Amino acid sequence: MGSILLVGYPLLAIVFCAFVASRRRCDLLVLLHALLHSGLGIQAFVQRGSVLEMDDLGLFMYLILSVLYSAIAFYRIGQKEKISIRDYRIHSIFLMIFVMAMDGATMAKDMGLIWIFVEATTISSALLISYSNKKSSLEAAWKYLFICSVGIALAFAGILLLVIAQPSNATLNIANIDYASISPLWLKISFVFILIGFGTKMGLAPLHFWLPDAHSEAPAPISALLSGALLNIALIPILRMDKLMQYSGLGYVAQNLYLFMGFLSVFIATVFILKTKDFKRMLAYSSIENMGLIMIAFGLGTSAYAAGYLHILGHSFVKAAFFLIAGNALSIYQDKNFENLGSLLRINKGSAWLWLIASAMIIGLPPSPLFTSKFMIAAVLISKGHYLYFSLLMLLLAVISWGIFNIGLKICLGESDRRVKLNAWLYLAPAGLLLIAGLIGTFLPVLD
Amino acid sequence: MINLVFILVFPLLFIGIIPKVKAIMVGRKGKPVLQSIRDFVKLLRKDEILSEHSTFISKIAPSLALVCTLVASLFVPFVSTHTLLGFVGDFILFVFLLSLAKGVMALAAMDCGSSFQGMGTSRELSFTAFLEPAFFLIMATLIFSVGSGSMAQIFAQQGILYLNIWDVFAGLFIAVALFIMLLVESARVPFDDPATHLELTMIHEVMVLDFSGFNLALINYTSALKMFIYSSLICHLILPVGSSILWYLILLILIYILVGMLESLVARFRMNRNLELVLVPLSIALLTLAALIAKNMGAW
Amino acid sequence: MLEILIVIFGFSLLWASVTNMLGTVIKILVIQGVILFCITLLKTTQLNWLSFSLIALETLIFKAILIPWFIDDTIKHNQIRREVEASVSNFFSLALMSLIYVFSFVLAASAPVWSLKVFPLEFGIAFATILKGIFIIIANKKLITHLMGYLIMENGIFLLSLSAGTHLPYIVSLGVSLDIMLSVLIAVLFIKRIRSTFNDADSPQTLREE
Amino acid sequence: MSIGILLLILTIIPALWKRSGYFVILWVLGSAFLAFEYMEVLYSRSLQEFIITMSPPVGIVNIALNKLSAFFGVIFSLGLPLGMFYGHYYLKEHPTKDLCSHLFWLGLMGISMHCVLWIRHSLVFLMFWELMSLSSFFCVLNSKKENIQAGLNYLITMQIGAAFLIAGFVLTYLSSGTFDFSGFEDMNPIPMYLILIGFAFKAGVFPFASWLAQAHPVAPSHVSGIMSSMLIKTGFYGILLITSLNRFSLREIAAMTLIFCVSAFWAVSHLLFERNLKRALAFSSVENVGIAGMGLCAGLLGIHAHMPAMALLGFTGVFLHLFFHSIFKAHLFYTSGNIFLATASLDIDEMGALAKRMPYTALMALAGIMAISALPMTNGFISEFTIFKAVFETPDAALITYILPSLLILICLAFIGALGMIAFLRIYAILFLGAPRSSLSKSAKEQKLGNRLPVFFLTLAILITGIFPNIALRFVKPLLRWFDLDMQQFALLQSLSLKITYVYLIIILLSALLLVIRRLCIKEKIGSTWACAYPKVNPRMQSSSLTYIQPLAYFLKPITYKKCTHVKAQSAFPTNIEYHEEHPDALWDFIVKPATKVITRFFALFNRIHNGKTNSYIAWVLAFLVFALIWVVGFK
Repeated sequence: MGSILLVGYPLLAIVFCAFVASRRRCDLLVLLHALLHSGLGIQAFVQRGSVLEMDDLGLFMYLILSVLYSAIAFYRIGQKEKISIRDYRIHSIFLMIFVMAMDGATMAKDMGLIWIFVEATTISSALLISYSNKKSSLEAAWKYLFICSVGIALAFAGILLLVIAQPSNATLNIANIDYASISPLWLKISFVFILIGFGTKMGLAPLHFWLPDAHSEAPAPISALLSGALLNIALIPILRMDKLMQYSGLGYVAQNLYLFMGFLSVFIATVFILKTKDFKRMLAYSSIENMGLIMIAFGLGTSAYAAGYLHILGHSFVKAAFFLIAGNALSIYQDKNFENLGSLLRINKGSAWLWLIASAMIIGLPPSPLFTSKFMIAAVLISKGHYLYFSLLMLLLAVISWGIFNIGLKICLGESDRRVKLNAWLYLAPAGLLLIAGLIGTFLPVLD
Repeated sequence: MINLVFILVFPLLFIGIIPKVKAIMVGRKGKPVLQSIRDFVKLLRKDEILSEHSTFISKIAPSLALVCTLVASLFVPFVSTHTLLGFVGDFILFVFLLSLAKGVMALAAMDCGSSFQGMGTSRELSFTAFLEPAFFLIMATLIFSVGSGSMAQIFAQQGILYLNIWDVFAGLFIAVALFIMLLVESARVPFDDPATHLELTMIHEVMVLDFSGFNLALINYTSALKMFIYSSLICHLILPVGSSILWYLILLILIYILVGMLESLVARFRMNRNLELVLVPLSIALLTLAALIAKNMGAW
Repeated sequence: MLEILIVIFGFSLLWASVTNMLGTVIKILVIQGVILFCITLLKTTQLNWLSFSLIALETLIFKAILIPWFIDDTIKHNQIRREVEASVSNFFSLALMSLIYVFSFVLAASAPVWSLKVFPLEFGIAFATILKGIFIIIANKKLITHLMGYLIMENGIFLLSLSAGTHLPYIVSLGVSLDIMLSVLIAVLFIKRIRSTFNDADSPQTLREE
Repeated sequence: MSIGILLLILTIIPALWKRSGYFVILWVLGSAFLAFEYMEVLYSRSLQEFIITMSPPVGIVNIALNKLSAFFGVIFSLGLPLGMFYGHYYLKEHPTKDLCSHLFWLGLMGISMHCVLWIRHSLVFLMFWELMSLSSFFCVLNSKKENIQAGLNYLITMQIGAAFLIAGFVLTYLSSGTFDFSGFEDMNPIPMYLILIGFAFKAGVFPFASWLAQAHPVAPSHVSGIMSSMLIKTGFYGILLITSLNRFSLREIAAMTLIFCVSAFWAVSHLLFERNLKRALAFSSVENVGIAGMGLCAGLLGIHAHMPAMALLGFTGVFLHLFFHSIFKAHLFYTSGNIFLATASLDIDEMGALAKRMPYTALMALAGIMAISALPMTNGFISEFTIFKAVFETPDAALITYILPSLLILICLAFIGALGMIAFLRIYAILFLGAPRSSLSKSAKEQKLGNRLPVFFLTLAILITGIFPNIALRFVKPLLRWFDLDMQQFALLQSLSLKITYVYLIIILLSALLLVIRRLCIKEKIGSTWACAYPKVNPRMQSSSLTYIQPLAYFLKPITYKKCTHVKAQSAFPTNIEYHEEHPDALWDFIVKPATKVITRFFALFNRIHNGKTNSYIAWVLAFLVFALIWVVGFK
């Protein structure tokens, strides 16, 4: 019943949105959708499986998505966009389709269904990115669409190979695949294809090239949703396949690949955080770095899964908040190259302090859950004896934190007498997210 | 208690011997031995002139320095080997009291804002940087060879047992080191010529250039007292245990005469050569300590 | 009959790696669409004739007719120069094509027990098409050739799903074709907008780490 | 204890409304409660414990106070309110733009310093440890653009230090099974070394101490005062925690002695040549940590060689030195703050004759300078006296292996003591005495009472604990019993300190007598400086900071790193001759800068892979696909 509601309402909302005149009503519709979304999520969390049929992993991602979506809905109310009502209407419609597609991906259990929904998210978000049809955002959208659809096509090839790998009654529902009779070779090949397919969607190292362009060109709420929720949604199929690989005894193959891609992503992120001049690209690279850390966590075997989930939770909240704050900064400065910015602390004290706190939390200083997850990753790394990897990782993270804080401080400090006032909503959404992340960081909820 | 009397009267008296010896060496008659005491009494009654830059420090520094040196000398065995104050490890307090006196004088010197005093203080302090560790090493050697205790016990009660050659070797070397320290501390010839008039070459004298009257008297008395302390330490080190006071006085005068002869025979060292020589007591002490440890280890 | 069709499909790939005219590439796409239509027809059995006939019809319409017409129309409209400026010479792409064939057939043959439904030939050709599609994208700078490489890859995947998919629930293959069509439509829309903002045919390269 | 913490947390409210007055009052109240709590734990009850259970990965977190943390707790709960009090007046004179955030971070730093002492669970301890570094980073930053470089260096050094700590704690967790500090009981060497290095980062030991010399000069004086007198102590608290729980082999003790000696020498060699007042004080913190470390090594040697006297004296020296150092270091930093407020510059060569214009500060600074150069009558001397006595206990033992390290300690301690004294006499002489060297020092005027009050309290503390050392000894006594060192040696030490008090009283009496005589029968006349009748003595002729130690520099040439720009005279009639000398931090120039250059250049190699062409991105996808396939299929 819940899923029908979840799909029904957006369709109705889209129809209304098409006719509604003012921008406020669009926001209202989006807000209603977000509240419904999170309401259902909480109810599903309270009585497991009653409202929405999804397993724990799906519910976990669903809850993150609903929190982010409501934050973004509030943020949009505060935003003053100088674009025509027609574009704004299209933008809201596609936003709702985008969220609906992501809900579908969390609910689907059959790999084929997940594939379709992830493909749907790519298409709907491509249009959202090219929203301010500047030259660069159009190009970013095209690259995003093209590379992701190539990746998704490879993923589909992987799913087909999965079917081939099962001699008897082949089924795509991970739960009821019989592990004994599956042929290891085909399973390995299909896993590689699926990992690469959804890896491009998730922005892991060698396949990440679209991510900095897409996230830095997209408007603030969209890039927050992209990096906060979409990257996790792309992780769902990989985790489902990972469970399959564990049971069929090929876990070590998957873990080696995860570790390789994880370390490569953290390395690439370090290279480009030091180089980039644009603070939104810096945020995109730090998403790549955190996705790399998550993959390292999953690559270290079952003991580090808790760290992986905690890292996903922490990263999506803090990163989404950071993107919204970057949006505020962009609306103040209208220029992304951080070298000729400065003295945000004087211009707008609120967003400056939000910026500094968010950058402190993103590099994993105590209030944020990333600290505990980094500690656990380090613990498992050392317990497995990879001392070299541990020291390498710590060095890379230190360099990244230098880069992030260097940019943050260059933007925030300095003297200027320009004063800019921003709408209250613009602070509420990121501050709320950071608060949730802080609470999670201190009280560390029990993760299954 | 006799020590106290000894401290108050004798330092200025013995200081008079040195110019007398220098004069005789050259064939002159020299000023009378009691002249320094007369100067001291004359200065006590004179008024003082203070520079307009001077602060409260130049008022209190000379008296504080004198008092510190006086109290430090209470630890040292002079005529009688029982000192007024004394506890195990009191030589640490002794050294630090002397460095307090020197420190306060260094500050007071810089107080009148002329460049001479700065030059003098910098040289004086660079000496102390090497004398303090030297003194601690000397004490370590003595404690190692003789056993720990208060300064009185170490220098007076134990002294050198002439029958054991190792004690003689250690004792004599330490005596030489102490003698060099005496020369440096009281600004005698090889390091600093008290009789020179060229401020650029002075070390101790130029620090006190700006003091006059009562303070100058105190300063002269302090430097005389310091020299007296060191010479008494040397005497007690050389004299075997339990020798009579007469021997002690003769040895004391002998040391002063030696200093006087040294002043007339040896020329001053160049300024940076000076600093290299200040390292000599440190190296002697280190050498003897190493030899004693090696002996203990049964190397020989 | 099935094998002959697949071999022709293989030849069309070889032909694609040799041509340097955009027009011929479109012709190849049409031929591949027709072959796929015939394969789906051949594979329909009584059990699932309804779903497969629907898919066959749909492949015919989209793959053989609609998309090539669309691309042809965009080429005419935006005066893109006719040739395929491949960054590598034809000989090299042909050599690479044969290498891809070798690689895919080794992979197909290396599967230990062949009790599965997939014939090595079908899997080999499908896998080669996928790699060939990606290679075409890499080799060329022009936007249109990127799209065509993508379509060839889609055909390869569709062939793979056909060969594996006899038991596949038809919903997925339907979904496949639908998705492909949708993405191509969006891509073509994009090309129109990109054409209007960027005036040259090459894919834009402004976003880079200077 | 909870009331105390509650009050401290409540201080955030006045902080956010910029009421620094109420902020300080609440801080004083909270610290009073805490001090009472710490005293109670120190003197009566052994452990004060309660448990917080957290979710599985963290497990049971027990919060407990042992005597060691209570000792440091007392120092914090006395020092922090004083620092806040001084900060309140300092910020009134020298306001920063956003006061509320500064006060918030200051409060957070204080709270996390207290919490670090209680937590007995390594993960939560690490959390508060990082929180402390973060809040002190923001305090040091003080939202000024020129502080970015120093702040960033500070943050990254703390990150690397935390990485060492993480490695160490994880290894102990693996070997002992629990996150609890009880796991630190005689743990195997590698984790112990890692944790010690991690703590050494914060304590400011040689190779990792260059952040200290950069962070302190830029931070506002009350922050640098709090940091150098108390924050560094948390690092040393960690080191003491580890040493109290495990036994060390002789080689380890010798290595620690060497490190502490080198660290003290490195610090003194910089301290001698330093022109910036606060940088000099930062270096002297490193030197004093080195001295405390030497005392620690003497104590450890005593335990290892079963010489109870040496062990007791060594550890008494350490605790006394830490306690006294936090007093006189805070005193000196607040004085430098006052000087900065008066003359708006920290370069000592621009000062001079401040004693005339700021008589009270000069008098109190004299006490501080005497304390830090360990001259008698002040508390600095007592701790150094105890450490010296500990070292002099060794000669009775025959074994050479014990004599060598103690000899090393003796020589280093003596040298460093002497050089330290010279350095601080130089600073005092050039700052306060002589003629004013620049217009800044001419226009200096005495600070208001608020600024001088904390300095006055600290001077009082210096003199009282200096002249009556028994007070401090009684404060340290329960801690020594906790370290189970024998107590009748302690009784000997107490009688000794009584004798020292008598000596001081005699000195005071005699000098008072002498001064009274002088006052009565001597008339003073003020004339111009004699200086051998040279008429026009202008202030520039006075010896500057570098000429003051030029003869000594002749000796220290091999170990000092000097950068000088020298424009020689080109022609017979030279137009401009210029000589500029500076003594940067050798450690930073030769190790850290080249390392960062190599890292950035290595990363720059990979810049071109993101070249904007779509087909190159797809090429990466294909390459990775082929690579993964070969890798997966390759390995059977």
